[in-house]
Amino acid sequence: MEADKNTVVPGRLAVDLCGLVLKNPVMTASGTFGYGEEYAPFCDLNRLGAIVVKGLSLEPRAGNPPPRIMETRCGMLNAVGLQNVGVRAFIAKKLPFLRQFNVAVIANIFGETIDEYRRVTEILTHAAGVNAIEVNISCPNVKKGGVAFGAHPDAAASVTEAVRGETDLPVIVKLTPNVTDITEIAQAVESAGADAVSLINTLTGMSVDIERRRPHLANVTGGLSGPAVKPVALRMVWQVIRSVKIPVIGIGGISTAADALEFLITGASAVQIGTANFIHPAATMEIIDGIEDYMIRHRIGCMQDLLGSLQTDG
Amino acid sequence: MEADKNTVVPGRLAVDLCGLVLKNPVMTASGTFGYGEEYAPFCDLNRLGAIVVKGLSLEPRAGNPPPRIMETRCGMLNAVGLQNVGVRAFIAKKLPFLRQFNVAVIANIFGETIDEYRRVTEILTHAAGVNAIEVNISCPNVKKGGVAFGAHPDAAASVTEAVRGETDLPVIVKLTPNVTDITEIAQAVESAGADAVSLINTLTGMSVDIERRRPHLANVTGGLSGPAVKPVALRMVWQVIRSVKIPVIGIGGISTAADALEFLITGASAVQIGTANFIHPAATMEIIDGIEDYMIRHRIGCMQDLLGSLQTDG
Amino acid sequence: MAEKPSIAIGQVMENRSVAPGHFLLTIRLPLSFATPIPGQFVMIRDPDRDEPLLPRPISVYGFQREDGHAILNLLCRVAGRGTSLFSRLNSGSTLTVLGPLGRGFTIDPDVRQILLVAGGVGAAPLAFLLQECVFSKPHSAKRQVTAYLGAGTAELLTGLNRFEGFCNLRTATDDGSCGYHGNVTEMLALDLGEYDAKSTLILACGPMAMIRSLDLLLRDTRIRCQVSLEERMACGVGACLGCVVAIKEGEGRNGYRRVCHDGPVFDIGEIHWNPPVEG
Amino acid sequence: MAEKPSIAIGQVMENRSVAPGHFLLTIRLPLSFATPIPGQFVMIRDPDRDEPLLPRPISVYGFQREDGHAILNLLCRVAGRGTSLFSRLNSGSTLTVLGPLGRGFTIDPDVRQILLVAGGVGAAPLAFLLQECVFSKPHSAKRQVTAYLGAGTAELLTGLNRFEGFCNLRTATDDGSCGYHGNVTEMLALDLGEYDAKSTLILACGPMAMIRSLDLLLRDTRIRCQVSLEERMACGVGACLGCVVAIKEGEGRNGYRRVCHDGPVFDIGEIHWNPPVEG
Ligand SMILES: Cc1cc2nc3c(=O)[nH]c(=O)nc-3n(C[C@H](O)[C@H](O)[C@H](O)COP(=O)(O)OP(=O)(O)OC[C@H]3O[C@@H](n4cnc5c(N)ncnc54)[C@H](O)[C@@H]3O)c2cc1C
Ligand SMILES: Cc1cc2nc3c(=O)[nH]c(=O)nc-3n(C[C@H](O)[C@H](O)[C@H](O)COP(=O)(O)OP(=O)(O)OC[C@H]3O[C@@H](n4cnc5c(N)ncnc54)[C@H](O)[C@@H]3O)c2cc1C
Ligand SMILES: Cc1cc2nc3c(=O)[nH]c(=O)nc-3n(C[C@H](O)[C@H](O)[C@H](O)COP(=O)(O)O)c2cc1C
Ligand SMILES: Cc1cc2nc3c(=O)[nH]c(=O)nc-3n(C[C@H](O)[C@H](O)[C@H](O)COP(=O)(O)O)c2cc1C
Ligand code: FES
Ligand code: FES
Repeated sequence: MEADKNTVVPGRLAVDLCGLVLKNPVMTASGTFGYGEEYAPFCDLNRLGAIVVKGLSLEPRAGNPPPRIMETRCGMLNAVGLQNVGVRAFIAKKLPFLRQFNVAVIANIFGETIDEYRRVTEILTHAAGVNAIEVNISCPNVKKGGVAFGAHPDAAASVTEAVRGETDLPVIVKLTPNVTDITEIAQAVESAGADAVSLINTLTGMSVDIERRRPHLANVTGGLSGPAVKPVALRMVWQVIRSVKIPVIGIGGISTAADALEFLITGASAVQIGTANFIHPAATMEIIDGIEDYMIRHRIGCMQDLLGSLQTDG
Repeated sequence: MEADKNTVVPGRLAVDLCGLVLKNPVMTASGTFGYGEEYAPFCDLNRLGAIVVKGLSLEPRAGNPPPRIMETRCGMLNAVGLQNVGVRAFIAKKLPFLRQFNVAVIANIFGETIDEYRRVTEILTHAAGVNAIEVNISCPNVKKGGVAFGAHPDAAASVTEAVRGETDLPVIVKLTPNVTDITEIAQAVESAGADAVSLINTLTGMSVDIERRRPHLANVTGGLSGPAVKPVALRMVWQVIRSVKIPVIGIGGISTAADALEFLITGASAVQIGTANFIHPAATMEIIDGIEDYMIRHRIGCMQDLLGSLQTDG
Repeated sequence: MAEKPSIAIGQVMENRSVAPGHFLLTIRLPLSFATPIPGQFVMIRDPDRDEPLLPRPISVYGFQREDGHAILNLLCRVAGRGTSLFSRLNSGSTLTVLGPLGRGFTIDPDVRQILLVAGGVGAAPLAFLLQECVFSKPHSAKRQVTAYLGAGTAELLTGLNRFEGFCNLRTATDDGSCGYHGNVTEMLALDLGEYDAKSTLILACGPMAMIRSLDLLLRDTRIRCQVSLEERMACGVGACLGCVVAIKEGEGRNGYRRVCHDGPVFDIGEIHWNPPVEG
Repeated sequence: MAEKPSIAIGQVMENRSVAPGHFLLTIRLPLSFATPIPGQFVMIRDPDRDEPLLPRPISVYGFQREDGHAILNLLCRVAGRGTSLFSRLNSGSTLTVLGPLGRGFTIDPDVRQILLVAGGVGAAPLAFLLQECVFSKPHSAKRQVTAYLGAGTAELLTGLNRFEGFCNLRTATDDGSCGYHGNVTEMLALDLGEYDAKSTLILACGPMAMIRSLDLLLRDTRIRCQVSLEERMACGVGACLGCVVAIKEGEGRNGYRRVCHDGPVFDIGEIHWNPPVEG
């Protein structure tokens, strides 16, 4: 084991996430950290709690035509369209790089049919070096006419069951915020065997170029992420924490240690950093340091004493 | 009629909103412009398309305990809790002030029961000087355990029918964005007789004071508004425009003429300015001027040629 | 009577650090900017930035007209992100200034003795009040003014120079580094018996804990007391209903009043402490 | 070989307006900042602001090491809100600089004649290439360099001084105010026959319309051509997949490649124009 910064106070930042012991609760969010290698020049990957890789499908996907991204006030829209190398190329070409580091690797997966989710899970389970599966259920369910699996409790539960049946790895289900009642979906996937839930994925948004009178994105709509969405994400995390027993991973607009602490104090067991990596490539490093500084300043000896320590009246 | 700036090119900015002819498509959003008088020192109220007043209930309401507001990145949370003077005090004490101006007055209303909506509507319909009713269905439906009327198509339709049955004034139904499918709600209120829909109300959010480890708002959660939410609002406006035939009023994060133009080009018949009034009390004046400048620069002679002129591929 | 407020474009003439975490902004405004009443405040915002998004309320600390301009002084404490960004404004930069806003202090004609009670940067509106009393209104010279200023340390007794020589002055510091060793209300308590309840008026501004203990101290006296309250604000003009405090409305009824519009100055007896206004 | 990129804190030494809507930033960086290859870019951001939130990609226009620092020059055009805010940065202000990033131009050993073709601010990476050719690599003196620079008006022919005297120079303006009256590709077309296809390399940067017409012009020749492309970026390092262009992958297959990581320099023949990359 390397004598890295985290081991100065051994385990102060350590968290146990459904059996997966992480050095600290700070992970990278899927789609915002590539396959790790892109950020290796700027971050010490060994210091991360976990790396969640870009969403993987059974076959490689080309994704949407450009323009794919647009900045909005304190946020960004993306319509990458789940471009990825496919699960087999990931295992052959990307995983060996990640295995060099002492960091948990979480494979984010998606499919257009339940069977696709099942097969991607099967392949990943047999590949050494994947520590958990994160199931993205925000993508269109082709059978249900393109509505996201994550928008309906039954569909979300079916995907979860299928993945659960295929692997012994921890299964994290990633929820979409574009729903009336996220607790309903969280409870459905908990019952279906999810070990944890992570939220939020992006909020659907849109932006128009008034000079050309066209949408900024070729896809018209895209997913909103970044600091703008943090209040919505935190509210949903708070709601879900109070409605399920499995751990909740907080995602959405986290760009500073203070942001991460809001989620942890609210009761998230870990956090994922997404758009902030683009804004500042060493964001994760500063967030890890900042959480530790806060705990020292507030004399909090371990994560258990921090997590969920929010006080509300009544 | 005064020879104000708008009449230089007569009617260039005029819009017809379900029979209500407005000087221009720029209104103030409910709860962000008081009863008009608060902003009279900073704005020429005669220049506004319409003023939508703070939400009115049958009886006065005290609202939530403070703290009620918190700034977030490019946005704000509020949990005012619908404090208001009540519909009768509005008519007696606030409406006479507004009647002095040559501006359409839209009364925003809410209730905890359908009957309350009906009675507020009845009282307003008999008071001279109200030009339309905007029905806020984002407030908790006490009968359904506090879930918003606006979260379910049937409940939304029932409220709309009740209000519709009570008045000849144009009825605008204001939709909440905290739903899986806003087009479903929009279609339900259209069928129930709404003359127009306005959207979005605030997105539910939360924020935590990490030093005190308490929510920033006494109410824990609040409504997110301001520039941060604009992409979500525009996306929903776009969806609703394509699914109903009645006019759509765009609301959410509009703070410049360019923002307003995004909604108008997408097809909103008018826009409402909310949080931007707090940021800059003369925001509405600059937005009206900016829309006119844009139309002149792009040689667009009337609103009809601008509204809905968005081009998308296929 | 308060004059009509406006939105003005101000230019920072000077931004000077006056103590750790405290800075004094001098802003040049158009001459048309209305004359503030002591206790009134302005909402300031950097128009080129998204952060802070909402303007921040700051009490008027000084105001003069000079060379065809109005000159506004603001004494500020770095409390969070917004004030921290303001503390870094360079001279020459632009600020929008909305104001003057709110209801200031009111001094009844029968008042002979004014006690100014301030905690920390709460000295700002009281310094402005003193300036107005001393310089603008010759008649008020008949009134005795005594200031009780408290702060954490001697260094943090900002604005002292605006009191020294213009009134009787008592200082208190938590660490005893200047004047009374303890908080300002305790110091006032020692003197309170010396003042004639009927002709004395206390004007106070400071942290909620100070206001609370002042309320307890005065409960059994008949001394009039006006306090300037603080609450988070969005609009500053009474439109958003964001900045309310619980106020006793008589006949056992309570209600929320807007700090920005119905205040920030309230009679201390109006405040409804239970449930506490914050925390 | 490209050196390893880093995130550096830069200080603006000078920010000079060079033409209407065009400015030249001179940024002081730590000596450890890697030496960029011509055609590479940096991502810059004001760390004190939320706007622009994402860093913006700008090509390296000049780079030297001096007095224990690295000095970076960027030539920028105000295109929108982000570049507009950058244009107002004062000297002394801080910028984060991520880079050098991407794949720059590659000059094969058999190249004898280099033609630089630029539209507007596209001159920036080519000026840096010329600087490197002329000053850093004595051997390359054997190569002829001719620059074809186009812009709207004479005034907008920014960076001209970095070409004059260092290579053959042809200019074109849309309004005819300087050099050829018309666009730069038309001007190049007139000369193209004079160059030996086998030993000539065209390096181009400019608006998509220019690249497109260059592609049409070169289609029937065998002249090699590398172009620097632009696309909206978020990360700049290949992670977000936001900045893709459609590329022919051979055997009739096409795919998206990242401008930031696989480019920004591509062989012109690789670009898949149908469906068009933008608009
Ligand atoms: C009428 C009035 C007059 C004021 N006069 C002065 C003055 O002369 N000098 C001065 O330094 N400060 C004054 N304040 C306080 C000042 O407005 C706040 O410190 C400031 O708004 C904090 O903004 P921020 O972005 O730095 O902090 P934030 O990050 O927003 O908050 C930091 C802390 O300040 C508190 N806070 C935030 N907004 C307010 C607010 N409006 N009032 C009270 N506390 C708040 C928060 O609860 C938090 O604890 C006044 C406030 C009011 C209401
Ligand atoms: C590799 C690379 C090198 C570049 N080098 C330079 C340079 O040396 N000098 C220079 O002035 N500009 C350069 N650009 C373009 C510059 O990045 C954009 O003009 C800038 O990002 C626009 O930001 P904004 O906030 O001002 O405009 P926005 O408001 O974001 O957009 C304004 C306009 O610029 C376009 N735009 C936005 N981002 C980009 C982008 N990344 N690339 C192309 N167009 C964009 C938009 O589509 C829109 O039409 C380069 C771009 C790339 C990709
Ligand atoms: C460019 C981009 C690509 C993304 N790709 C994926 C993905 O492949 N799978 C997934 O589950 N989430 C994806 N996301 C969502 C993020 O993982 C994250 O949930 C979201 O961005 C909110 O977090 P943030 O505000 O910190 O970015 C992507 C987000 C962005 C911005
Ligand atoms: C302080 C505040 C009070 C509000 N009160 C009401 C209200 O009484 N009735 C209502 O329908 N909407 C109310 N809203 C919602 C706004 O009218 C508007 O829909 C929302 O703020 C989004 O627009 P914006 O981003 O421009 O502010 C309120 C919003 C704010 C910020
Ligand atoms: S700040 Fe808006 S009502 Fe006081
Ligand atoms: S900008 Fe992120 S992949 Fe190119």
